[in-house]
Amino acid sequence: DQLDTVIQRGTLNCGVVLDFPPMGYFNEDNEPAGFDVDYCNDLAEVLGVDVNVLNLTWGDRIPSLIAGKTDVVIGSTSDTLERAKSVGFTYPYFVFKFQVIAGKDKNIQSFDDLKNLKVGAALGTTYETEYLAYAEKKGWGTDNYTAFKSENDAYLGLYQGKVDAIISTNTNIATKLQSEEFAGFEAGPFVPNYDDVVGLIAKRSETAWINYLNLFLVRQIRDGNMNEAYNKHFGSDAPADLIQSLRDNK
Amino acid sequence: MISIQNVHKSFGDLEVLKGVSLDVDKGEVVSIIGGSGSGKSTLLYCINAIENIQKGKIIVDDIDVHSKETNKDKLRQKLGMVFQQWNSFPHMTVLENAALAPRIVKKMSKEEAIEIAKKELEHVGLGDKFDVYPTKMSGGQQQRLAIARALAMKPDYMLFDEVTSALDPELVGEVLDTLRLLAEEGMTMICVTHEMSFARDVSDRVAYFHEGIIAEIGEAKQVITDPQNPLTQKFLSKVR
Amino acid sequence: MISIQNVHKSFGDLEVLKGVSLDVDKGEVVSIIGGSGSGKSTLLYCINAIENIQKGKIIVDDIDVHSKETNKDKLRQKLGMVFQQWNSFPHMTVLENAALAPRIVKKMSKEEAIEIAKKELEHVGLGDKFDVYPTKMSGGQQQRLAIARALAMKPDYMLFDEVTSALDPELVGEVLDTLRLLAEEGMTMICVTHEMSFARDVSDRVAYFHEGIIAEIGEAKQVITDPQNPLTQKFLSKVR
Amino acid sequence: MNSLFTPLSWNDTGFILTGVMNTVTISVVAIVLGTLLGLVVGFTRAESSKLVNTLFGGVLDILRSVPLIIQLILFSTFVGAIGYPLDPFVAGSIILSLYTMAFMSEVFRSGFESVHQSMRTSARSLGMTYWQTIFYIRLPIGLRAVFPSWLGVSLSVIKDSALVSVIGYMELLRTSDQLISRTQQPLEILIGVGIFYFIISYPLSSYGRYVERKMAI
Amino acid sequence: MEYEFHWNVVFQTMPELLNGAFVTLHVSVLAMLLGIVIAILLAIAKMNNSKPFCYVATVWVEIARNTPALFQIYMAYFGLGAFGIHLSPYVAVLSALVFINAGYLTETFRGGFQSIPSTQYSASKSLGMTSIQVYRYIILPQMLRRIYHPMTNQFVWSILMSSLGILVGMSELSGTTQRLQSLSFRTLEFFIVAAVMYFVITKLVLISSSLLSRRLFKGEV
Ligand SMILES: Nc1ncnc2c1ncn2[C@@H]1O[C@H](COP(=O)(O)OP(=O)(O)OP(=O)(O)O)[C@@H](O)[C@H]1O
Ligand SMILES: Nc1ncnc2c1ncn2[C@@H]1O[C@H](COP(=O)(O)OP(=O)(O)OP(=O)(O)O)[C@@H](O)[C@H]1O
Ligand SMILES: [Mg+2]
Ligand SMILES: [Mg+2]
Repeated sequence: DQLDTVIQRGTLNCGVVLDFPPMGYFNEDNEPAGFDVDYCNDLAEVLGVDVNVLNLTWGDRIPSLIAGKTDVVIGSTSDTLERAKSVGFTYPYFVFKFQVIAGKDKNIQSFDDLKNLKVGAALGTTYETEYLAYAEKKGWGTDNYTAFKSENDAYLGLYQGKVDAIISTNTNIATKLQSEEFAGFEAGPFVPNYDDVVGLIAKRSETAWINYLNLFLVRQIRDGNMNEAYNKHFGSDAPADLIQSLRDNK
Repeated sequence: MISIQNVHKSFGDLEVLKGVSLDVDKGEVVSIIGGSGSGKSTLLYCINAIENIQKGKIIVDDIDVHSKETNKDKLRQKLGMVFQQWNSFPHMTVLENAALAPRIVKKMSKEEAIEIAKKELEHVGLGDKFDVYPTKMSGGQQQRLAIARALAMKPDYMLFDEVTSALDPELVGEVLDTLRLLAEEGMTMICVTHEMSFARDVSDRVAYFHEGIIAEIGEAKQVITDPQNPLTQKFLSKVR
Repeated sequence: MISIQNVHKSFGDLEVLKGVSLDVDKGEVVSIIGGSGSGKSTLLYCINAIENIQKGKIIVDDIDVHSKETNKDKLRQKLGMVFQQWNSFPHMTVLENAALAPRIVKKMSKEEAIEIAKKELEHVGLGDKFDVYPTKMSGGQQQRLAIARALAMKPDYMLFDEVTSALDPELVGEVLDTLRLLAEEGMTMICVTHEMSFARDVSDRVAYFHEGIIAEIGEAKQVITDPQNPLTQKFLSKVR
Repeated sequence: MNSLFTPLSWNDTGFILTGVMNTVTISVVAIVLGTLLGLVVGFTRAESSKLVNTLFGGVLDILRSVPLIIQLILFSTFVGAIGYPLDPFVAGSIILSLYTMAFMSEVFRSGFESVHQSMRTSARSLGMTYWQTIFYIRLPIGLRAVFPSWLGVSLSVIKDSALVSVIGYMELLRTSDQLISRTQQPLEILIGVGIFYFIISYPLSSYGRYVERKMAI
Repeated sequence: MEYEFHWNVVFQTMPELLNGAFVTLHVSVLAMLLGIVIAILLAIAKMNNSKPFCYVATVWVEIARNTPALFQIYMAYFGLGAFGIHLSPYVAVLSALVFINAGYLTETFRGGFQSIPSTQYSASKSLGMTSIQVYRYIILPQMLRRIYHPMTNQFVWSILMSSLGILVGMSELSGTTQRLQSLSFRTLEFFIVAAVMYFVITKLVLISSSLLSRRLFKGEV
C-alpha cells in the first residue's frame, strides 16, 4: 500500500499550498517554507525518507492526490463530509478562524458591514463557500464578489485596491499585518459561527496510510514538534485552546 | 471621336508612353498590336482615366479626359472597357453582374436595369445563363459577360484589352465572334489584340506599338500582310 | 513501336475512350488534335500506364503496358512525357531537375547523371541556365527544361501533351522549334497539340479525336488542309 | 519569523532563468514531437480513404475543440487516477505535443496536397517509384510550401506552453507568478515576461511573414 | 483503476455549469464584436500609412500576436492594477481577448482586402461606379466571404481561450468547474463534463457558422 510505496520509493511527495503564509510560502531564496512544510519534513524524517515538497494551489490539492503526484497533502484542507466522499481525511491538525481583512478606512465592525463592499477570496476555499452562503442568506448577491485563483492573488488584489476586503484565515491575516505593505489594513470580524477544522488528506482507500498519518499527528503534539513549529512561525506558544480542541476532536 | 494627342505617361522612372497620337472616328474599329510591355494596356487605361498622364491630351467627344473639371465617373459611362483577365464579379449571378451598374450608376429602376441586362446578355449569347454564377462558366463565357456588362451601360465607345489571351484556344472564337458582331453593328472600338487574323479582318486600321510609340499605323490588311516598318515585320514573323 | 488496340477507358460512369486504335512506328511523329475533353490527354496517360484501361491493349515494344506482370516504373523509362504545366520541380536548379531521374531511377553515379543532364540541357538550348531555379525562368524555358529532363532518361518514345498551350504566344515558337529539332533527329513522338501549323508541318500523321474515338486519321497535310470528316472540318474552322 | 515580502533581487536571476529554460525546453519538445507526429498523421490523411480520414479527423477535432488548459488538467488527473502518475513536465509534454500534432497534421496535409497532381504525375512519368516521388518531390516541395504555417503553429505552441503552469510545471509564467506573490511587484515582472516572449516570437513571426510574401510572388 | 466516478454530484450542479457556459459564450461574443470594430480601425490605420496611427496599429498587432494570451490576461488584471486601474475578472479577460482578437483580425482584414485583385476595382471603375459604390457593391461583399472563415476560427479560439478565466477567478465555464470541483473534490467528473461542453459549444458554433455562410454566400469565390 501507500505506506510501503513511500518507504520503498525513499521519497515522500508532500503537497503544500505555498501561498498561504505562514502555513506555506516561499522565502526570499524562493525555497518553500512554513508550518506545513515543517510538518512535511517531520513526517519524512519519521518515515526515514527524503522529502519532495510540491507547490499546490487550493484547487490543485485533490487532483494532485488522485493523479498520484502527492502521497499526502498538508494543505489546511477543511474536513467537510462532502469532500470526505472523495478523499480520506486524518484527524484535524489545525483550527483556523475565518476573518475579514480590510483597509483601516473601511472601518468594518461586524460581518454585516461587508454588505456594500467589494469582497474577495481565493477560489475553491471553504471561506469562499462560507462567505457566499452568508451573502446568499442575506440576499447580497454575488456582484460585489471577486474570486482569486490563489490566496496570494487575493492579497495582491486587496493591496492593489481591486477589492475592499478579503476573507482569509486569522493566521494568514496576522502574518500579513506584520509586514509594512499591509500597514494600512486591519483585521476585521470573524466569519460568524465557524471554526475551520483542517486535516491532512490522502487517498480515501489508503486506510493504513491514513492510520499512520493519524498517529503522526498525535505524536507531533505529544513530542512537542507542534509547539515548536507554531513558535517558529507564529512567534508564540501554541494556545492551549488550540491544543485542546485538536485533542478533543480526535 | 477619341483624340489622343502626344500622350506621355511614366510609372516612376519608367516612361511607358513616349508621345502617342491617334484619332479614332465614330464607327471606326482600330486594333493595337505590339510586344509585351510596349504600353498597349496603359494607353487604354489612360483613355478611361484609370491612369493619369504626364503630358499631352486625350479628348473624348470634346471632353478633356484628364482635366480637373471632368467628372471621371460620368465620363467612364461613355467608355465601356473589357480586360484581359475575366473580371466578372464572382459574388453575383450573371444577371446581377450585368444589371448592377445600370442600377446604381445610372440609377435605373430595378426592372429597367434587369431588362437592359437581359437584352445585352442575349446579345452576346448568354441568354440561358442569367442565374448562373460566373465562376461556374468558361473563360469565354465570362468574357462575353464582361462585354455584356459594359454594353448595358450603353457606352459610345468600347475598349478591349487582349480579351482573348487568357482563353483556351477553342473559346477564343466565340468571343471574337461577339466583337465582330459589335463591329458590324457600328460600335466604335479600340482593341488591343494578339489575334492577327482578327485584327486584319475586323478592324479598319491597325496600329503597331513598340516601346511606347506607334511605330506603324495604317489600313488593317496592309499593316498585317505587308508591314513597312522592319520592327513590325519582325514582330509579325514571331507571332505568325 | 507503340500499338494501341481498341482501348476503352472510363472514369466512373464517364466513358472517355471508346475504342481507340493507333499504331505508331519507330521514327514516326503523330499529332493528335481534338476538342477539349475528347480524351487526348487520357490516351497519353494510358500509354504511360499512369491510368489503367478497362478494355483493349497497349503494346510498347512487345511489352503489354497494362499487364499485371509489367514493371511500370521500368516501362516509363522508355517513354518520356511532357505536360501542359507543372512540369519543373521548383525546389531544384535546372541541372538538378534534369539529373535527378537518371541518378535515382537509373542509379547512375552523380557525375554521369550530371554529364547527361548537361548534354540534354544544351540540346534544348538551356546550356547557360544550369544553376538557375526554374521559377525564375520563362514558361518556354521551363517547358524546354521538361523536355531535356525527359530526354536525359534516354527514352525511346516521347509523349507531348499540349506543351505550348499554357505559354504566352511569343514563347510558343522556341518550344515548337525544340520539338521540330527532335522530330528531325528521328525521335518517335506523339504530340497532343492545338498548333495546327505545327501538326501540319512537323508530323507524319495527324489524328483527330472526337468524344473518345479517332474520327479521322491520315497524312498530316491532308487532315489539316483537306479534312474529310465533317466533324474535323467543323473543328478546324473553329480553331482556324 | 521570516519576512513575507522581499523585493526582486539579483538572487532571483537563477530562479527566473530556470523558468525561461523550462519554457524553452517544453516548447522545443512539443514542437519536435508535434512536428514528427504531425508529419506522419498529415501524410496518412492526405493519402488515405475517406473513412480513415473521418476517424482521424474526429480525434484531432477533440484535441482542437477542448481548451488546452482543460486537457492538461484532465490528462494529468486521469493518468494519476489510473495509477501512473506523471511528472508535470512529462504530462505537459505529452498533451502539448498532441495538441501541436493536431494543428501540424493539418499543416502538413495541406502541404502534401499542395503539390499538384500533375507534378506528381510528371515525376512518375520519369520512372520514379511512389516513394521516390514522395521523398524527392512531394516532401521537399510540400514542406517548403507550408514553412510559414509551420512556423506559425510553432510560435503559438511557445505561447501556449505558458498553460502548462496549471499542472505545476515551473515554466516562465508560473515562476513569475511566484515572484509576484513574494515581491508584490506585478508590473515590473510581467513586463519582463512579456518582453521575453516578444523577443522570441517577433523575429520569427516577421521572418515567417517575409517568407510567405516571397513565396506569394 | 481505483477511481470511482460519482456523476450525480455533477448533475446536481448542472444549472451552475450551464450558467458558466453562458458566461463563456457571452464573453467570447462580446470579445469578438469589440475585436472586429477595433480591427477595422487598425486595419484602416495600417493601410493608410498615416504615420502615428500606422505606428500604433503595428505595435498593437505585434504585441497581440507575439505574447501569450495568459500574459495578456495577467497584464490586464494585475499589470493594470498596479496603475490603480481595477478590472473585474470578467472585464480583464474580456479586454485581453478583445486586445488579441483585434490584433489577429487586423491582419485578417488587411489580407482579405489585399486578396481582392485590383482588376476588380478598375473593372468597376470602368463601368462608371464611384469609389464608394465600388466598395459597397464589389470590394466589401467579396472581402466578407474571404474573411468569414478566419473570423469563425478566431471566434472559436476566443471561446477556448476564455477558459483562462480560471486563472483570474472568473466564473465562466472553467472557473465555475474549478469552484464546483473544489467543493466535492470530484475533479475528473467535473472536468470531463466541462470538456464535453466546450466541444459541443465549439461544434455548435462551427455548424451554425457554416449554415449561415451557405445562406449568405450563394456564389462561390
Ligand atoms: N501600375 C504600374 N506601375 C508600374 N509599372 C507599370 C504599371 N502598369 C504597367 N507598368 C509597366 O509599364 C509597362 C507597359 O505595361 P503595359 O501593361 O501597358 O504593357 P502591354 O503592352 O499591355 O503588355 P502586355 O502585352 O504584356 O499586356 C510595363 O513595363 C509594365 O511593367
Ligand atoms: N482523373 C479523372 N477523373 C475523372 N474524370 C476525368 C479524369 N481525368 C479526365 N477526366 C475526364 O475525362 C474527359 C477527357 O479528359 P482529357 O483530359 O483526356 O481531355 P483532353 O482531350 O485532354 O482535353 P483538353 O484539351 O482540355 O486537355 C474529360 O471529360 C475529363 O473531365
Ligand atoms: Mg496589356
Ligand atoms: Mg488534355
